[in-house]
Amino acid sequence: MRSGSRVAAGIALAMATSVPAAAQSGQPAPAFTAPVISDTGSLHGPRQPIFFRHDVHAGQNRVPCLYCHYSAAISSEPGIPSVQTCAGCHMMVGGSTPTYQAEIKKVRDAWNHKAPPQWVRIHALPGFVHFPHLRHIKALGSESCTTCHGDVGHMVQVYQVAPLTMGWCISCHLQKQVTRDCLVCHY
Amino acid sequence: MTDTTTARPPERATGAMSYDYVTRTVAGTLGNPGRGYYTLLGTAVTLLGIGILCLLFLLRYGLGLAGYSMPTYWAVYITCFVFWVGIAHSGTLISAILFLFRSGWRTAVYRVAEVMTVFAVMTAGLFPLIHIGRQWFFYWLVPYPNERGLWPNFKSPLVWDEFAVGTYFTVSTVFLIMGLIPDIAAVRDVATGWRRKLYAVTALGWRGTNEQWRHYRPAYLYLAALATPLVLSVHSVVSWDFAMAQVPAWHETIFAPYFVAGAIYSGCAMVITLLVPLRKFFQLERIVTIRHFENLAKLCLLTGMIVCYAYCVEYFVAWYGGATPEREAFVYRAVGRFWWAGWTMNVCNAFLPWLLWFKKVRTNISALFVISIFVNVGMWMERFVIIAIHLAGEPFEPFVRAGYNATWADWGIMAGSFGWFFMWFLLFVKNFPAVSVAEVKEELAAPRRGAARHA
Amino acid sequence: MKPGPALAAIFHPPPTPGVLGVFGHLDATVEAIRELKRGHATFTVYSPLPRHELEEALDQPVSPVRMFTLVGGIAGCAIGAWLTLYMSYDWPVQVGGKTIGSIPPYVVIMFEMTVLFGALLSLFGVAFNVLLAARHQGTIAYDPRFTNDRFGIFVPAAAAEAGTVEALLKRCGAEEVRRG
Amino acid sequence: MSEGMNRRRFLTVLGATGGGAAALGACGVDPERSQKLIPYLVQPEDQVPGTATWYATTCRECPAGCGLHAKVREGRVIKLEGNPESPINGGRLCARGQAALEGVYNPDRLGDPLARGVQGKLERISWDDALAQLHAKLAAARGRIAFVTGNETGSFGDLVDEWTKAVGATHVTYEPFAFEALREGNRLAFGIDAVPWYDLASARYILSFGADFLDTWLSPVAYQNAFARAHGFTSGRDVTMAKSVFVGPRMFLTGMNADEWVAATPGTEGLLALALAAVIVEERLAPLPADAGRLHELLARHAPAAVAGAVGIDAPAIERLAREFAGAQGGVALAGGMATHYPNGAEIAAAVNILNYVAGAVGKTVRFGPNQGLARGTFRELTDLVTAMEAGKIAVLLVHGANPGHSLTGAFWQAWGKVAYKVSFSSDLDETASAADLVLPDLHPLEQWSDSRPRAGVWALQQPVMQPVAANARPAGDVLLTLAGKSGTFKDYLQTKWRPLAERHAHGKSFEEFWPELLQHGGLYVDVPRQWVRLGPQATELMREAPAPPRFAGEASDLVLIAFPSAALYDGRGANKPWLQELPDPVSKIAWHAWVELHPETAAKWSVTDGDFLLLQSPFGAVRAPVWITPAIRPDVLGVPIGQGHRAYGRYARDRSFNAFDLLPEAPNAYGGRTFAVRVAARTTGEHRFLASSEGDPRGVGAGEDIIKVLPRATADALAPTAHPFAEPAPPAYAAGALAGWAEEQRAGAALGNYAGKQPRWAMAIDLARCTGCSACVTACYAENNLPTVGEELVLRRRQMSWMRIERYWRGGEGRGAGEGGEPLHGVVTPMLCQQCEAAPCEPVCPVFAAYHTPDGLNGQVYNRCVGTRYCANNCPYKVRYFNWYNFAEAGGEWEAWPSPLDWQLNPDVTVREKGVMEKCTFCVQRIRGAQNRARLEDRTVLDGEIVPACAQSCPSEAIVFGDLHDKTSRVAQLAADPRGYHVFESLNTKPGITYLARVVDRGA
Repeated sequence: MRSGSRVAAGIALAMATSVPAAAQSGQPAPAFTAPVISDTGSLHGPRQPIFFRHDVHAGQNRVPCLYCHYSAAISSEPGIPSVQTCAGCHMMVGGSTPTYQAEIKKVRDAWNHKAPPQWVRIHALPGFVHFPHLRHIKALGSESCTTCHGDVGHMVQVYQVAPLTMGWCISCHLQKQVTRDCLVCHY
Repeated sequence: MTDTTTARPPERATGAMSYDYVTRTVAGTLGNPGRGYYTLLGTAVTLLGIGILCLLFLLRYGLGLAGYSMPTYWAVYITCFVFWVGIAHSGTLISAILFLFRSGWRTAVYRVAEVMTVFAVMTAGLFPLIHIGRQWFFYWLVPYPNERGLWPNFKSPLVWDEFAVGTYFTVSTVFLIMGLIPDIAAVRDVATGWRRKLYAVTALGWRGTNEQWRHYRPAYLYLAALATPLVLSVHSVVSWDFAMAQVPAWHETIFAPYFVAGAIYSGCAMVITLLVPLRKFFQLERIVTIRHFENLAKLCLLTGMIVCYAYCVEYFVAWYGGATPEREAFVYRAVGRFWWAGWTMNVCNAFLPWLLWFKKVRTNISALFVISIFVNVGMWMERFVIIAIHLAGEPFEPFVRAGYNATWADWGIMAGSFGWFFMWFLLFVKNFPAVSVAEVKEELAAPRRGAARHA
Repeated sequence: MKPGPALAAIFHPPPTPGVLGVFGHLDATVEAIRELKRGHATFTVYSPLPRHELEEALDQPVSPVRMFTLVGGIAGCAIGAWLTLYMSYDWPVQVGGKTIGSIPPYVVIMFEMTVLFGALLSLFGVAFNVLLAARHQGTIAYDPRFTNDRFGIFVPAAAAEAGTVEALLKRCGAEEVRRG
Repeated sequence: MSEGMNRRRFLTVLGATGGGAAALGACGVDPERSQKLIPYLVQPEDQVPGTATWYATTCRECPAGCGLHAKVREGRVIKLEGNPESPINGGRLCARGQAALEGVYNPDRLGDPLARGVQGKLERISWDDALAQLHAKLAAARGRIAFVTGNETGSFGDLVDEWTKAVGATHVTYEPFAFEALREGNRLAFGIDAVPWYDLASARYILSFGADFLDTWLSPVAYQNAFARAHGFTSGRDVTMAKSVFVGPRMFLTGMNADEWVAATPGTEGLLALALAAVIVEERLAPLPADAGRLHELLARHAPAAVAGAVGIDAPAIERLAREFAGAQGGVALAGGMATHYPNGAEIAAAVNILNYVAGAVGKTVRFGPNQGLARGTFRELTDLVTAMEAGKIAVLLVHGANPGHSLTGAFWQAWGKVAYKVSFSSDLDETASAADLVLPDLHPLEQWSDSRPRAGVWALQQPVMQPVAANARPAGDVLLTLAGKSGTFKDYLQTKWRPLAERHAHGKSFEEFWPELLQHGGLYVDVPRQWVRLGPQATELMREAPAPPRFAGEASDLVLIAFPSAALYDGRGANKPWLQELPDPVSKIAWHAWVELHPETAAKWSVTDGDFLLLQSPFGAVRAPVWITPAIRPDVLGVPIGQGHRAYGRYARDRSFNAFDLLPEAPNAYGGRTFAVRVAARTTGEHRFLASSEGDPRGVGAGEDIIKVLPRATADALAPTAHPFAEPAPPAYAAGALAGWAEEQRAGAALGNYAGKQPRWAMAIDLARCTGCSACVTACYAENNLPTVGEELVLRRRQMSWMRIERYWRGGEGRGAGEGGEPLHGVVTPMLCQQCEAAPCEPVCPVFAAYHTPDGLNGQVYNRCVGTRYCANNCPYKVRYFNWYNFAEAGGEWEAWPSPLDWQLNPDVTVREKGVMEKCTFCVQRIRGAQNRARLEDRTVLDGEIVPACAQSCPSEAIVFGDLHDKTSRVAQLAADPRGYHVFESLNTKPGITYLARVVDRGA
């Protein structure tokens, strides 16, 4: 809770400072501008080896989720984007601010030294639960990731929003009037 | 303890007992345990320790440590469960049913029987928890509101079991406590020291006022009235664990009455087993007399005959019914690999009770004691045969027929259960009146003017 | 341990003045009761065991405990029915091709619940009524022998008429009479 | 559910293929939160996380060379299935083939090169040092080098040849079962040294002289499939069901599935064949070939009357067989297995050829042309090599793909000592490798490039389907190329070999275009012109002096011991794979141990029972073997399986039971093959051991009449399409109405929530006329559903977890489990798995709904809800529920089933069950869900046949059909309505989802 509220405060602050800056520079302000983070220590969620900003990629630059997590739509597993995927862009995109550049350098190093980063897992189901991503995206649409993963596009650092408990799954299945058969997920 | 409670009244030990004699004799059973008592208690606790040790191994490594093997998925643990539930039955029978029948002789023995009941159910209740594969999830059988929105399956005889045994434990405990209150009050008024305080609390302020008796009596009656169908239902439900299954030699309509009779049979036997030494150590010869033993023996005889009949019917139906698997199952019981178990059960439960037709035997304490032991063994064996042996001799699927060998894990935990039971029992009899004071007095002639005064 | 004032109020009502007679004989007690019933409204009889003679002599109204038992039983049965049926239909799961809410197996549960709640409420009934009784009796004299081999009668009486009561009890054959 | 072993683990090890980061051990109750996710560095474009990729390659577990489809998830091969395009196995795969996975992931696999150190121990060594060392030795030993390989029919063989030629070495091909007798027999009869292709599928009468083609002979999967097509019964088809007869001293799996077992005296099969030929010629039962006249008088010498005594079959029976055989128009006679392992094996093979010839089978069902790829390597070559070694003529010996140290236990080892420098390419420390001076671990066939030519016209390609598990191992091909000083890898060499081939068949495509196609199809398959053959002069010789019954080595007694390849372990190469060790032998049902088979009479004579040890002594050695009493063997014959008794070869194989090779002669016989029959003296030892059998206890298992129904051919033919002979008698009129009403009520009351609406009813049909009991399905189930192997001790306690159980009962004859009198002895088999009952007894008794009925008619088992009361298992009349007595997934635990890296094979789509829960078959529900997901993605419904459970997929005889019973057009629905259809224990009214189709037996007239 506490750190959460502080994040909110931080975001608000950052918006206040950044938006006018955007306004001055002629072009229309983007729908959402990722905040500038001064104190990463106080961010919600686990710290990742590379400070990857979903809010920058998915939020500000409107990169669709399925661009990187492409297999979520066609497979049961979403997989983790390969370093190549990152490098693909970041060989050119160097980052606007020194902090960005520092992080992007990590990506390039990972690519050059063939040492993929070890991301900290956030969303995990126990092994006896099978969650076919493809069916859910098929049913709810490619924008529906937020239903379970929260509004990642506005998260500075990703953290778990939904409890991902069985009761939580069931409530949605009931509401959407889809099956509650045990062997749909447990086998 | 001080002398006041233990001092025997000076009067002659013959002739009619006085109220005072009863009070003091019963009070005399409490306190100052001797070396013998501690040895017994020690043994019980040791056994319990062994059981707990085995259980810890079981929890760590899994049920594989026990002797199970496909298709024998149930064995010693469930046998013990049924055995102990069975033991529990005579208690409520004697205290409730005989109470309704107004048979006075029960007053001297029903407390022991009831105590036995409560602790036996306590013991029995442990086994279903021990025998399941993931003991740490036992509470999933209980209908409690949970995040997943799941409920237990009320069609499963195991859930019936859980309700039946749970109810039985609660009700028999309530019944025991009800009976105890006036007696605790009685010993309270003759006790001193810390016991006096203990009884003062546990007597719940009983003084035997007309108001108290006025509410107490009917309540006791209703409890008896409720407990009577309960006692019959509980073992029926237990028997349905088997009768509801398709396994030949389980799937029998006779099971409910057969099991209830068997339960009472084993219960009475156990009462005798416990009462004989108890009477001796506590010098209750005048309160618990041969007459009481003979009546218990008669109960044994009756139920024993029913059990004997049930055995015959089982075999008859197996033959007459013409279902091959059923037939095979009973051939297997008689001459199969576990014939010894089958015959132990037949001899102990079906043949021995015939001795009880003779008054000589019924009135011979030591004879009764021996017989009661045999019946206990026999009844355990009966459950073992029904459960383990008939599963091992799976008649439907010849290809998986297998043997069964119990292991240290089975015996250890079984021994533990005996330790657990006797520990509680021993603790109880030394600290609370093991014989009803008030009700025994009801059997005595009330002192009247004109009548000779005692003391 | 120190009981709170409220508890103290329940368990230790203010002492009631009166006369306590100790009887060694049942018939004497019965006679005394008969005598008392003519004059005195309320008095308390102690006995170490329930005796029908005493009950007849006192002929008190039937205890309300049976109502508790009845209500408990019915409630239990209802709870059993609700438990089984509601839970079956809340998340319908089919087993063995049987009806979701099939009554026969549920009867067992209903029965057990009937007995359980019946018993528990009876117990509660006794406790409740006895406590109530004790409450309006107030704290009265008692003798440890009453749970052993003596009967006793306590008649609440102000100092004024205490004498007459004493006489009455003595006349009926009380072994000893004292004021409490 | 110990997450350590489930699909999560795969996500964590993704990196291992890309970034090279090691897998993080993840065990315990809920390691998820603390887990790290390691992405690929470069995502292989053909891999989608969570979706399997399939690669076509070739099986190398035996010389049959079946085509494979390897299922790869997240860079791990997790399942092997047959390649439907392969003309060999047509999409099917045997148990041994599927167990190749446990070769890849074997915990005892070698990672690094080893060399004998100073104190004579094998020690790790770098590749450079190893190769340098080898170079030196080879240079020194020029001309005195020998290279022993297994049956290499492809480019690797060529490479070895080239290399050996270059360095003046000898190349010896050694397979313990090299079918020398067949080749010699064909040379004798037709003057052609090859093994033909037998067209069983179109045969109308299959007469097998010892050839256990369902089991280990030549190409088991191919022949079993063909056998099922020919011998399977289809109601209503006019020409249906070829009769099958098996001749041999022991009833092999093939004998159990034959309609008739002819227990001829060992070694007289040839006589019998000639006698049959004689009758055919005598009575002109078949359009005789031109030169038949010449045969007439020759064959007359072997008239039934003349040979009856020796063969031990009375003359009329022989004549009957002959008439049936010829009368069938298009029978095939096979010589193989035991019949070709006698000293006179070649003659027998030749005699059978003659029979085929006079019956006009040659060229029809016996096809030369598409010959088996076994054209080289005889036992004699090896024994010659051994002599050379003994004589010190060999300085350096290289061994690849063979383990002579196990199959040759006497002279070979002395000779071995005489060789200065021994090099092994084995990737496991088998007997030979562990005694070598240098071990250069090869990659597993599934990890490297290669090819093979299992049959003329079939060029099977072999490609790596995953990164090597043993990262530091090197393909033997590459090593050989470096030794030869050639540049490039073996893949390049392979391609150069394929270029000319491609040019011929590419139809104008460039090699670069054609190569990927080849990889997709798993190779190149072309038709081969058949080769016409005539009876050669030697055949006449053969017929002139009758092939006398053989004299078996050893005079100790009149008991002949036959040693035969184990169905699961073959020649012993399967012994290090727990799946195969735990797979009950199709005939004996014994796992984890070898045994000696005794006829009940013999057993009674010696008063021994199952498990008593016998000391068997042959002139060549002695073993102690536990007895297994079976009626399916001649009283004067003892049988022992080959394959156990390893002295090395990893934890699963080492010091297990006895090695049957110890009893066998090590000198080649007349035709240069090895003799697998010898006289033995048997002595009781008083020792006893329980045999880990999946069969019931000594009480006797009966004949399983309620479980396996058998129809005589005539009855089956007569069945009307609408008949239902096995249906339970309908309820009486007065009850019918009530019952119908009740059932209706139940259905109404049960249809609620999920259960309302149209649902499929998944069901299965198992045709017992096709099922042979080969047990391929069992291993398939192990592989697909993460079934733990529990080890011998627990199998003895009957705690094996095999969801699919093949039941085998003896019927007829005398001896144990003797069935209905008069009938000849025969074995019947059936797969027993969860019947997915509609009114399942197991469901209502579960207190927590862990066992329940899914809307689509499955008998669901929710592992994570199960508390393990085991009531369901008690109440299941089929006894197909299995309990996790221990935590088989606990890493390092006493009962660990998947010591790393075996756990990498686990199917990520299936939960690994925890200790204390019940588990069972659910028709591979993960495959059902997978198909449904795919269908949903493509906005269509699931098609019939789209979902194939692992067992059905692997079944070589296509006996198992799966589908939706509600869809009346589905195959399963049609089969369920078949007159032969029945339900096991129908009287219990469980309404099973599995319909068995009664077996049909053709007892002849």
